[in-house]
Amino acid sequence: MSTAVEKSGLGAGDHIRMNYLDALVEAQVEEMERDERVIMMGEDIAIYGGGKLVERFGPDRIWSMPISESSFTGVGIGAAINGLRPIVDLNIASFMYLAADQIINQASKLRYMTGGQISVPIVFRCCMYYGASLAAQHSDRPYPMFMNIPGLKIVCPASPTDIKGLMKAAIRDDDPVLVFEDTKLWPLKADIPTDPDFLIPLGSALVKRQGTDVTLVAIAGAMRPALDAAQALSKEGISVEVIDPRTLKPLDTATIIESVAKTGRLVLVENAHRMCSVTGEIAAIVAEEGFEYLKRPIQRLTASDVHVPFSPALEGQMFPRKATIVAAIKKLI
Amino acid sequence: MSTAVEKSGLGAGDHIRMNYLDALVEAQVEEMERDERVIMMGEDIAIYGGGKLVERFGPDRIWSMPISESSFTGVGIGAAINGLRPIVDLNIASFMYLAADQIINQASKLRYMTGGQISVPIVFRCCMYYGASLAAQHSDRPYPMFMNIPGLKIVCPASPTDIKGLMKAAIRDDDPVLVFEDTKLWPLKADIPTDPDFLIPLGSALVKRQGTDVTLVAIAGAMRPALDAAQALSKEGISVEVIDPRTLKPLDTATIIESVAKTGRLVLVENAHRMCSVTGEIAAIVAEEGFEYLKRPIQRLTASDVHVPFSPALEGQMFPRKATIVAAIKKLI
Amino acid sequence: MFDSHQRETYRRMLRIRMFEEEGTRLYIAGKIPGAFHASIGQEAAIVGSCMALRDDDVMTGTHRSHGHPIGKGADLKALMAELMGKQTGVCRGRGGSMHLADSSVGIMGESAIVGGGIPLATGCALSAKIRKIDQISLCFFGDGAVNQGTFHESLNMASLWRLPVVYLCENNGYAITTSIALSHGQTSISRRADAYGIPGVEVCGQDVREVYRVTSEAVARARRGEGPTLIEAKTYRFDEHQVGLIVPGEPYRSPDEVEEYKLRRDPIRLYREALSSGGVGEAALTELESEVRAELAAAIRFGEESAFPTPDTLADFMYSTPLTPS
Amino acid sequence: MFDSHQRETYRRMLRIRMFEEEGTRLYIAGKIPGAFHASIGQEAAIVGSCMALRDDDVMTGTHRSHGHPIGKGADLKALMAELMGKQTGVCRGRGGSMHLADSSVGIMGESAIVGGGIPLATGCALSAKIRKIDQISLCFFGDGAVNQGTFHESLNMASLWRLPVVYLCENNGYAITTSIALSHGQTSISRRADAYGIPGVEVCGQDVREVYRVTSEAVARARRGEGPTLIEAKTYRFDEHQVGLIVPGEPYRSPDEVEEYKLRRDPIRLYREALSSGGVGEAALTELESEVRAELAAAIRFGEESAFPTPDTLADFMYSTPLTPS
Ligand SMILES: Cc1ncc(C[n+]2csc(CCOP(=O)(O)OP(=O)(O)O)c2C)c(N)n1
Ligand SMILES: Cc1ncc(C[n+]2csc(CCOP(=O)(O)OP(=O)(O)O)c2C)c(N)n1
Ligand SMILES: [Mg+2]
Ligand SMILES: [Mg+2]
Repeated sequence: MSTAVEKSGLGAGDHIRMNYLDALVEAQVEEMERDERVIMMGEDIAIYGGGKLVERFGPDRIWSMPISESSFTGVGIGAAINGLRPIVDLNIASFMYLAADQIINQASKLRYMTGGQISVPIVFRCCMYYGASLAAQHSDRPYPMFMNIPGLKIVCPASPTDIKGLMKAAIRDDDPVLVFEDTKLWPLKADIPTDPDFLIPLGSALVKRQGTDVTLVAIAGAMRPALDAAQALSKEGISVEVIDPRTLKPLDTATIIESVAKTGRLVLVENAHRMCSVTGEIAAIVAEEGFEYLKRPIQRLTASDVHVPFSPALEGQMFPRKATIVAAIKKLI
Repeated sequence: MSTAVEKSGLGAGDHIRMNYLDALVEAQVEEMERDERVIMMGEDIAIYGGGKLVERFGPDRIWSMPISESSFTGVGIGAAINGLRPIVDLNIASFMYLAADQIINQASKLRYMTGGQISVPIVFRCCMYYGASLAAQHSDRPYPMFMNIPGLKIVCPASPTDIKGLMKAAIRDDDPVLVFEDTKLWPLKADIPTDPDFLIPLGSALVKRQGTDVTLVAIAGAMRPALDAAQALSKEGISVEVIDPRTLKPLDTATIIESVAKTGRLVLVENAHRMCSVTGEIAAIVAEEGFEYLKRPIQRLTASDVHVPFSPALEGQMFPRKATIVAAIKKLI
Repeated sequence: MFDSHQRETYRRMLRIRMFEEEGTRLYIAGKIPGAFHASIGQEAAIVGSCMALRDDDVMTGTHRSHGHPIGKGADLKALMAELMGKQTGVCRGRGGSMHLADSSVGIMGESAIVGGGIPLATGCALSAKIRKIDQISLCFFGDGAVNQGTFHESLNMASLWRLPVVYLCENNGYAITTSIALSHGQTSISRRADAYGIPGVEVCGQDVREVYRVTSEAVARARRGEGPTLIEAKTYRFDEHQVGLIVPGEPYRSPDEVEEYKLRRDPIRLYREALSSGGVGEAALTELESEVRAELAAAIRFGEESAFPTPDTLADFMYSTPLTPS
Repeated sequence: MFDSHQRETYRRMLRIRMFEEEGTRLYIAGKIPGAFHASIGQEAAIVGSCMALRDDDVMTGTHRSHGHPIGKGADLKALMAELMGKQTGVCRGRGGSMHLADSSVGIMGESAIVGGGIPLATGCALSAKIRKIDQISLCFFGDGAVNQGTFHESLNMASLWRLPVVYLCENNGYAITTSIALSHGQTSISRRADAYGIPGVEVCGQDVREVYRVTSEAVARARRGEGPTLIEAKTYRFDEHQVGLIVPGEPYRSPDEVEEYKLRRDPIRLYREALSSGGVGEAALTELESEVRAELAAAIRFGEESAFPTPDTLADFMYSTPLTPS
């Protein structure tokens, strides 16, 4: 198996068109190529997820796991503290709770508890598979829960370029990193850099669109309706600055506050539940550190505080849409 | 075994002096007495936690569990959906992560996923055992993580009276309720009502102290330094209104916003980590719904975003203290 | 000749088969959203064990969730409407294909979290013991679920307290694409019972009479207060893990193996043949078959004619009483 | 007569015993904060198995965390300073009594989450296999931890991939106050190995030579690539679960049972007697004993003279490089 970049014959400095999911896989392949300590673990991964990676890297680097999330997460952590750099694919984010103890009590704490003797270079990958009528036990967006845990880093990118650059940075990082993919974004295409050393440093937000009237921060799958809303509003003469934090922990609050200093208005959008969400955290930070800039109340748009229902007639209702974002912004103008 | 209330010979309408831990046990005993469907489950519970409850209620109602947090939580849920009302004692809050899947994927979702066919009347009890040099794997304050989950209710009381009234309400509630005890409060004494039907409805905050200059919201173990700070400031002529949300989910935001409408200033204190904490959520709500009342930035005081260290020389540093609260309030005046 | 037990056994197997055949068709036609996991091929394991229960016994199941409620006796109309996401669905459109609970016939939830239902069934049994009622819990799970910690933890508790629960593993040989040999250090599931000091029984899951016999013994044992049994029913799923699932690369199971099962080990055909050779006439069998077919048609009509839930009901059933908006 | 293996075995057992006796004293005197779980009585199980390892083999342990690093050969000074919460502690005062890791001698973390270290040891072994080095992982855990899902899940993976790991259960009969009989549906732990298709061995955990022999075999087997072994070392803790723990009500274990172990089954006394009858002279033994005593005195002095970490270092070691303040 050769990757899209290899097939293209392109070199460093070039770009290639690729969707979000392929960009993620490409990042993994490049890093596995670069560093033989990188291995992958996950259920059915020799067949799914890993693509045809077994052919390329051999069975010693692509491990199909029994359905034992708690322990295979721990096995990954054990391998990480003993010389490897595993990517543990937890598949659907709703299964992360099974691995929560190992992620929190072991991965996030071992370095600190051992006074730095042990380092845990591991990536936990999972996808947020909502909007597909899979109902409550398969549709969670649980990244806010892990924000409260010191020792973890959390990445939640919204574009093919970002997922490639951030996944590569996550794999090279010496701390545990949780990478949340939003499956709504899998088909999204973009021109991504082919440079094998293209990295996006963890903790830097991206201004996706410049604007002067309102700052709009959107996370993961909420980015598309946010950009659509900004586009629509620009036709009405409202100039929206759109920011993607990309990394949630550490969070690049400076970029957000700087924008609010300019616009004086802040709207936050995400598809996770409302209470103790990331948009709540950003609102709190701005209400503390950027209060003087605020001309109007901060507005948050999130999923309703309801589990994801099976019926498409209901599920469609629960996430912020372009229209709700437009309305929220107009309220502030 | 007879309870303190029984021994006292007091009736409804009277009060008795009791500490926080005893008030919690009293609440359990009263509810077990009232409703034979209430059972208790936990490790070593026949000896600890349950007090001498086995003698009183027999081994069929007090179950000592093997060290299998994930499944005994699920066994509790199974019993709840099949006619009982278990209190599952998870012991130290750091062990909750092992039970996270069952709490989130089963307890919080079953009613919704079954369209209301199944009801899950269960209480998960755990204690937050920080400040005692037990180090990172025993000292978590993880209530903020569970705030993001629809279907759960969360209680985190700061006084003996409140833990009694809220625990009783939790046991009588038909939804899963997480009760977080702060062990710093265990020795705290107060006069609590002996009325066996004394309940505090879930979702009502308490104004602990009236004031006009600043609203100070404090959670659980942060309440004592908060009250001390308010007391100290009153001597300097600064009038602090102190509010205890008591229930975190549902959160009584009206009481908080009403207070901010009067004071125009808000300081929030808790001992959980900072990111996506409850104080962050409250700040976000006020920055959205009470913005017009705010004269000054919202201030948050939380634990440092660091795991709890073993050494008392370090652990003492990481939680908000009276002095830090006083300083934060003075910054706003 | 065709006694009521046989009739009901055959009826339930047919119901599952036809429900899933029709469901697959509707799914492909886009009338059923989400994911669809068929139990076709596994009907004998399901029905054989459910028939050993009383109506007031309880059960938990899995993501492969259509067969279990039908096997336990649920009405097809509300199940089909649920698959279509309608308000008349058994779960009011909130649960869908992976969560076809029906508490009216003792189905206490199907867990799409693999292994998640094992402690629930165990807890139901604990409740029966505490309440001193002679109710049994039947716990379905797959071979893949055996590797979850909950299997281990729950069986230990059930053994320790001699709970009235029957653990029924539908061992269809695969978890999605992963065979037992690639995921289980020791490939016999029934052999694991000894670790907990409880009986472990292996049975041919394609033979509904054998499954019934073995489960009846386990149920009787449990009702006598002698505790749990682990039953491994060796079975096979005829379709892919999920309807429409594309498995890239080399096949993970040989087409010959699949053919062999479909042709020679189809549990419904096997039971039909047994009934025939036991003297049940062709007419009686075809009559029952048309009855079920008609029942299915009515269920589909019911589903199609039902309305979707309205947006304003999104939060219904979240809490016992609605929360004050926060 | 007193060969270097015997000498080192005895030395390590003495080190554990004296470290914990002194530690208990210091704990009661308020010089050690937090909780203190002594392994007194369990030294043979720990040292016998650790002696079967090479220095470059790795290990994970439990909340009862002093014996394991000492058994593996860690230096006492940094351990004692850690117990006192000092900056010179092996974990810089961040870990404390339940977390005495020392990566310089292959201790990859002690888990105060019961059962939490079992997958870690398994993962260390997976890494050795992948990196094709002949390193063994030794995994300590208690009888209580056997009931955690991680025990089941991890042993399955180790069996499946024939990982070079030795699972050593220190079965001291109790988890805090809960006896095996009250928590395990089937009370033999070694018997559970068969569920995973691996060897299970029961050994007297008070006999350091037996533990050494059995573990050496398991280690040799693992090094030959033949996979894991589960060893159940039957042992006993002489003290309460935690120093100073008050157990209300009826005693959960009989005072006679405790006395019997202390008087007749003390692993250190048993080994000393064996050495004596094997011809090791009293002088050699007492010399070693004073050596260890002196080592302890030095360790305590080191701990007491060391400084506490300063408040400004609170966040040190949280991340590989400090996060930008957020
Ligand atoms: C905890 C968890 N992990 C992974 C999955 C994804 N998943 C769904 S079904 C399945 C295979 C289950 O295999 P088995 O238990 O044998 O049941 P079968 O599908 O064969 O009926 C997996 C891995 C899941 N739903 N839950
Ligand atoms: C996950 C978890 N649950 C509960 C506890 C509390 N706890 C600490 S030690 C212990 C008993 C452990 O028993 P065992 O495994 O036999 O080890 P021993 O203490 O006998 O050495 C318990 C329940 C814990 N630390 N972690
Ligand atoms: Mg299967
Ligand atoms: Mg023990």
